[in-house]
Amino acid sequence: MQLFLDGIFLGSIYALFAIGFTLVFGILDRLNLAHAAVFTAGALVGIEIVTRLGVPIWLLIPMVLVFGAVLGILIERIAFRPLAGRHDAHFAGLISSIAFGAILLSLLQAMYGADTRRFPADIFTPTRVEILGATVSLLQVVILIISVSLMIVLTWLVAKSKLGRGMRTIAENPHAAAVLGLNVGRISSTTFALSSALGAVAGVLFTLNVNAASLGIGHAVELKALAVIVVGGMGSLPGALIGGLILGVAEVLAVNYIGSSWRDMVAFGLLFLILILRPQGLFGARKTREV
Amino acid sequence: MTRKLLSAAVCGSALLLAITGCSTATSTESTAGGGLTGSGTGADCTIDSPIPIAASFSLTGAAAQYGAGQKNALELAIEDLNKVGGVTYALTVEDDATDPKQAIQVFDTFIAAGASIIIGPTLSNTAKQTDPIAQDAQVPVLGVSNTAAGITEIGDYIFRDSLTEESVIPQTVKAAVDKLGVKKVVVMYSNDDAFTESGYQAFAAALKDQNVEVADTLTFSKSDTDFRALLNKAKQSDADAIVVSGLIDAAVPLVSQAREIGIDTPIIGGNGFNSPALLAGAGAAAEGVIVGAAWNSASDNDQNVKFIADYTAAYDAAPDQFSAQAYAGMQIIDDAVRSECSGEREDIKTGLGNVKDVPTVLGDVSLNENRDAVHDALVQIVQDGQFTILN
Amino acid sequence: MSDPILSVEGLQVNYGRVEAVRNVSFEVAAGSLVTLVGANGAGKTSVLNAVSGLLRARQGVIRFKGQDITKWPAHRLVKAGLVQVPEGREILGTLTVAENLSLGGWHRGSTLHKNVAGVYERFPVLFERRKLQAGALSGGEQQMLSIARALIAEPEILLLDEPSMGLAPLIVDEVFAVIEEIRLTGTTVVLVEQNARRALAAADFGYVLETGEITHSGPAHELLADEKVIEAYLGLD
Amino acid sequence: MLVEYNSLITLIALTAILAFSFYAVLIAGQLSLAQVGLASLAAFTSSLVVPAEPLFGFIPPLAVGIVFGMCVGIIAAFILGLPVIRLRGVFLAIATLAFGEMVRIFLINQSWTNGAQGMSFPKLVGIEIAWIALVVVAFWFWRLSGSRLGRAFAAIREDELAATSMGIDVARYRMASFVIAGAVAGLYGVLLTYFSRFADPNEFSFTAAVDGLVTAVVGGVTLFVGPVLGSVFLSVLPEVQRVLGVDAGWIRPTVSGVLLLVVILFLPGGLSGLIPRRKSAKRLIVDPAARPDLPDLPAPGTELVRLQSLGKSYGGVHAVRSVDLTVAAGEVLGLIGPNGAGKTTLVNMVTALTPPSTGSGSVLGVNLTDSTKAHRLAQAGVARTFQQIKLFNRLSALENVLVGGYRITHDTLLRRLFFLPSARRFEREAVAMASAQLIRVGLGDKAANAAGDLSYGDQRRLEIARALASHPSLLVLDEPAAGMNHVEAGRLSELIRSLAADGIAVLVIEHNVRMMLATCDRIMVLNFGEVIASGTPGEIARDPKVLEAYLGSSGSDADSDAAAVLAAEDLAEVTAESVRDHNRGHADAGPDGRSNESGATDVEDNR
Repeated sequence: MQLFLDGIFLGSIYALFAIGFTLVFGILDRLNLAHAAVFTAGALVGIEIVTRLGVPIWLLIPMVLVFGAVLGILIERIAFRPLAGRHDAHFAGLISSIAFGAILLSLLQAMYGADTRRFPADIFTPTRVEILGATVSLLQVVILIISVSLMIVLTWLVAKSKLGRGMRTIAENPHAAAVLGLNVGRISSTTFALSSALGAVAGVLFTLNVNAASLGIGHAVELKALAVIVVGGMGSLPGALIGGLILGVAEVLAVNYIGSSWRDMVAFGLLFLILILRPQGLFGARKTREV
Repeated sequence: MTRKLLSAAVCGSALLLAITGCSTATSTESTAGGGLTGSGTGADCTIDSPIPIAASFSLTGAAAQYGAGQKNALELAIEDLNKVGGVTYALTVEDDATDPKQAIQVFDTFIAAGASIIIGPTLSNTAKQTDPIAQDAQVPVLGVSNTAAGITEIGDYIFRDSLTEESVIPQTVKAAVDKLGVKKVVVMYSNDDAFTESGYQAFAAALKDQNVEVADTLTFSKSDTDFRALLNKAKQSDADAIVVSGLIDAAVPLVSQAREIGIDTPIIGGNGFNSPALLAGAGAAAEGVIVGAAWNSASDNDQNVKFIADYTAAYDAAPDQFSAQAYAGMQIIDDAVRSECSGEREDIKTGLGNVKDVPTVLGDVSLNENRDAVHDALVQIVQDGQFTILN
Repeated sequence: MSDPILSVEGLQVNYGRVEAVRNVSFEVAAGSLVTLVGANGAGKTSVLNAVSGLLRARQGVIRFKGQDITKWPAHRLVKAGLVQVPEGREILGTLTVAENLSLGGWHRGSTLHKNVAGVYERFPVLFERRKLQAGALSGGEQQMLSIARALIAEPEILLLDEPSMGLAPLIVDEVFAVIEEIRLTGTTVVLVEQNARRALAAADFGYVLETGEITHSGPAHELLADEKVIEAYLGLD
Repeated sequence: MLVEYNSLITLIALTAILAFSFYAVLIAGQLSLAQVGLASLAAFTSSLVVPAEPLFGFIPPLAVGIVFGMCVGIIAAFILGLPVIRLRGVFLAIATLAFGEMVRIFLINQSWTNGAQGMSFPKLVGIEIAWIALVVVAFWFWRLSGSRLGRAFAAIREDELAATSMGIDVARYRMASFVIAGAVAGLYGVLLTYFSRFADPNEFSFTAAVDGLVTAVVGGVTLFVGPVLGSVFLSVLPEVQRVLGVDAGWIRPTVSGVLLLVVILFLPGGLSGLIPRRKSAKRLIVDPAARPDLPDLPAPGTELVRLQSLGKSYGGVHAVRSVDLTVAAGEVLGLIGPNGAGKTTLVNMVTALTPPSTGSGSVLGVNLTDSTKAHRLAQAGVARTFQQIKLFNRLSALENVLVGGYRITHDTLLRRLFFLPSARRFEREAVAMASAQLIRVGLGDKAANAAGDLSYGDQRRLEIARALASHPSLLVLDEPAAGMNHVEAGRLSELIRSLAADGIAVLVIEHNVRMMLATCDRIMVLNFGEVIASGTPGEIARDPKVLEAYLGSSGSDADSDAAAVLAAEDLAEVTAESVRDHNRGHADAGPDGRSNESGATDVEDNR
């Protein structure tokens, strides 16, 4: 049971990152590799806010959400929008978002230095709870709850809200969306803003959970999150959650039964197998894209 | 058109080859002019020209957090030493961006620019690529943070003041066994980092020597931050202690999470754990962590007290072992320069070979015949939020 | 002609280095039905897309109700009452009919329900199929959906791009009947068609495009009667 | 004093070689991130075989290492390629990325590599060897770019479906580009480690792969010097900043990031886009003597296509049901019918783009089955055009037609590498053949224009020229007159007749009924997937069922002969008006291919 719960909690972190990631990937069909930098920025800026202003955690989350949203809009404006209409937009967006992420990280280093930073020890009292004979921390439970509720809220948002309808319209046919009077630019921006807001909050929660934030944390999770969104299903929000949990449990099982040195092999092996064993069409109706 | 381009490219590269081929012959001979030798010895030594000191650290990229502290400490050291008088140093610090390829270029630049000695680079694996270049060009190198095996074996120009894990860890393990009666341990280390892996090997050897049973060996990645799964597995082994070879990035979350899930046994760490960040980051969870280290922040050595005060004043952060070793490195170089009273490469090399009991922030340091540092290692235990000496 | 609701002056549109439209000027009087006819590739759609803000005009001025709208984005124009029924219908196949229709009312939150109800009344077949995925409709139904969707946006001027494309002649009749109805409600219509004969028969005024330029214009019935125009530029006989 | 840049210059060459490894896959339209994984496999395994002393006393150890490393790269790329080659785009990138990480984790866990502590290697590579290797690699890619293989890669990159229908075995060539990239990656791995004297598996990480990709993209993949330019730019950048006195630290990566962003956003073709694009290197060769000797076409009247009760259904919907059809050499067979009647599905089956669900068929002696590949049929002598024009938009008109000649031209890469005279002769032949086709369709003066820049009608003609360049026995034209005015359509009609006179069998779909009546020997009318009429143009024009299909009116009233005749007279008129309307107006939608998104073609829908 402990194993299983450990896996679930580990996976919920992956899922948290992946949900924001897959929102842009799945809906706008763009792979935003600056997402890892946003994750890091959310963590570091969150620490800064708490250290400077001493705000409590429940106030921090909305502040970081706003910060992440602003970053998302910048990413869309700077790294993606200028590429609109280019035949290699997918591919160029990959590179331009890498560049954007690199710039963001070096600016973060300029502001906060390269040292690992942490939240002040008293921001979230570690409480341990016994569930079904296993020990878990309250924070982990909170993160799991946040992941699940974000997934539900977002799924609802995409499926039912006007914004979500706009997103799906753009995903299916951006040209038709423009004809219908949808402000394609604004909806794209909003999607990026949502995605990055989630990414930034994920960074804060992640940092709270492991008590360490350095410039490299986003990078470490990024590859796993890629695995998660492929395993869970490209662009599917519930898939991102389930994929995250599967991966988390698989890794924990790998640690216990295969050997911890091969743990990361599990993530990539799983990713590789899924890609090979299931024709890419199964992940969605999306056609192949030119890269 | 393409044909022309190609022939241009071929000619261009041929030209390039010719030029570099020629210049190799005339290269690398000496440092600028002859103004680097002076008169007198030791404290009386006077050298007119400033001695060019070059340092290559990882200021950006994955190892930036170590490089930044090294640079700060080195600049502080140069400032302090230049105040003494007689000998002045001109420091150039370059960034290798945690990329060995960059470091190679940085070393080339330093060698060509006439640096008397090169300090660095930050990472051992980078050093294995850069130090041979300096060795070939007969430029002395002082590593201040390279702890992996095989660094000084690269050649007779390669020195280091950083204690290897082999020289620290056996003392740590011995102290833990003697004082705490540890009999059975779980070993954890990150297996994708040269430093921590060699630390692990030292631990494994030392544990064997002390007849300590290793119940389990677990590995993680240096970028990992969530260790709960591993720790839960470790917990099942019911060991007396957990031995960890990891960097400080891993140390803080690992220690915090171990306590969180209810592991109350001592945690024994290597050099990587020796950082004020452990106390600041893990807080109460750090209690009972045992760290074998080359440097103790709590040491009452005058130089060390002053160093910590100055560093904290200058950079608004407490120094860590990396900073201390960088500072000490410059003190050792100063000793070598003054003993020969020369800033020439050969003389510095000779001087470094004779370093014996030089007082530094690390304590009295000597360099042995293998050009490795010899000084007392300390075994510390965290008590009441402080590193205190165990042995 | 009274003050035109829409006027285009000296329009030029490029695709990369290719000039798709050169120096095109035309006017549309309020309440009229104006058609742009021409062969495939003549640049009709490019003109329409430039007007509706989907394409950037390289040169020229476009005015709608007296305002210079040349640089307005599409969504602003839709809000202002200039709505396009795109070529190829562009319905959203994975969305339901009802969802497609509500997308048409993107900028008409308050009147959306009324408008949808009105559209269902006019197109009962859409009401029947409102819960179906739009992709499952027949070609004619899809075209009706596309037009209905545009009507929900409350257009003052409706731009129709090849509404008869790919439809059987009987269905084409229905489409033209709907266009006639729309026009009777006072909505101005700009109709782009390859089916010149049908379009000219329905229109008040016509412009003939060939390779990106307007070569003929005049009252529709005159153009229709001008066999030379038809023969030389439309390839019909 | 260049000596201080000795390593820099060497590393420029090595980085460029890595970038060439990415270039090798990018030119075939693939994105692989496995390259550094392949490089590290090659590098570490080479340490197991590289001898300390020259082998047999004269083979230098490095040569052993290079050959071995390249072989490892090739084998590993091939094994990796087997499962992943059918993935596309981002999926391929992610799968190969996973492979690269798996290699890294594997090597770290091996004791013979010393894991993370890394291995030492003797220093065997210096500036000379690095640059010689780069020159060889660059030379190879330069010679590749104009060869038949290079053109095949470009065709796959631009449009796989069109490439297949040209007889290019897409799967095989994608694998070829993968394997070439593997060889270059292996070379890079070996050269790098024997230059830097030390390596640990972490050096070959995801970050390194991204760096390599960025180098290739910054340099651009339109010209073979791209990787070199990218490498120079990115390697020199830190050095320039150092010389300019930019502070070490965060500013440098910021500046580099900004510059990278600027290049990506404002130089779509990468740095090599700054080099003035060669005006299509080749001119037309009009000398008939230069054309190759071609095999004779089948004798007129030979039956080339025979379909028996061929049908296709998609999930219960019958697109085509039970069609019998024959086409003979020298004959023009027309297919007409309302939109959605199944015409395109039928020709897709004839060209093996769509496997039939029922019935049997044989085309040029090849049986149509589930496993019949379109490129096999194309190699047998079937060429086609598409309803949605599928040109290689970024290639010139002449280059498009040269790709079309794939079937009948010789592979020239090896000959080009050694500048053999036969390479020039073969190229002259190919160009002469292509020139003749371009001139035949009336595009002789537009040979150097990029296909995407041509007008709609010209694009249609270019597609026909490209199809003709393969010297086909059977030519399939899907709506060739769409977007043409009646004068142009008339010329097209003459062209089709003259092709038939040459002995080519032509199967043509067209909505311009008037033109069809004038052009075809026989016409088949399809409606709802069924043949409702078949016969000579005269018979078709009088068939009441045809009338019904087009007018959609109930047939009962048209029973009387008088009505039928009347209606038939109207037929051409009405159909010419109404039916032609569903040509999508490609040029109207813009030559950038936007209409590809808005209106999927039958072909795409069917696959």
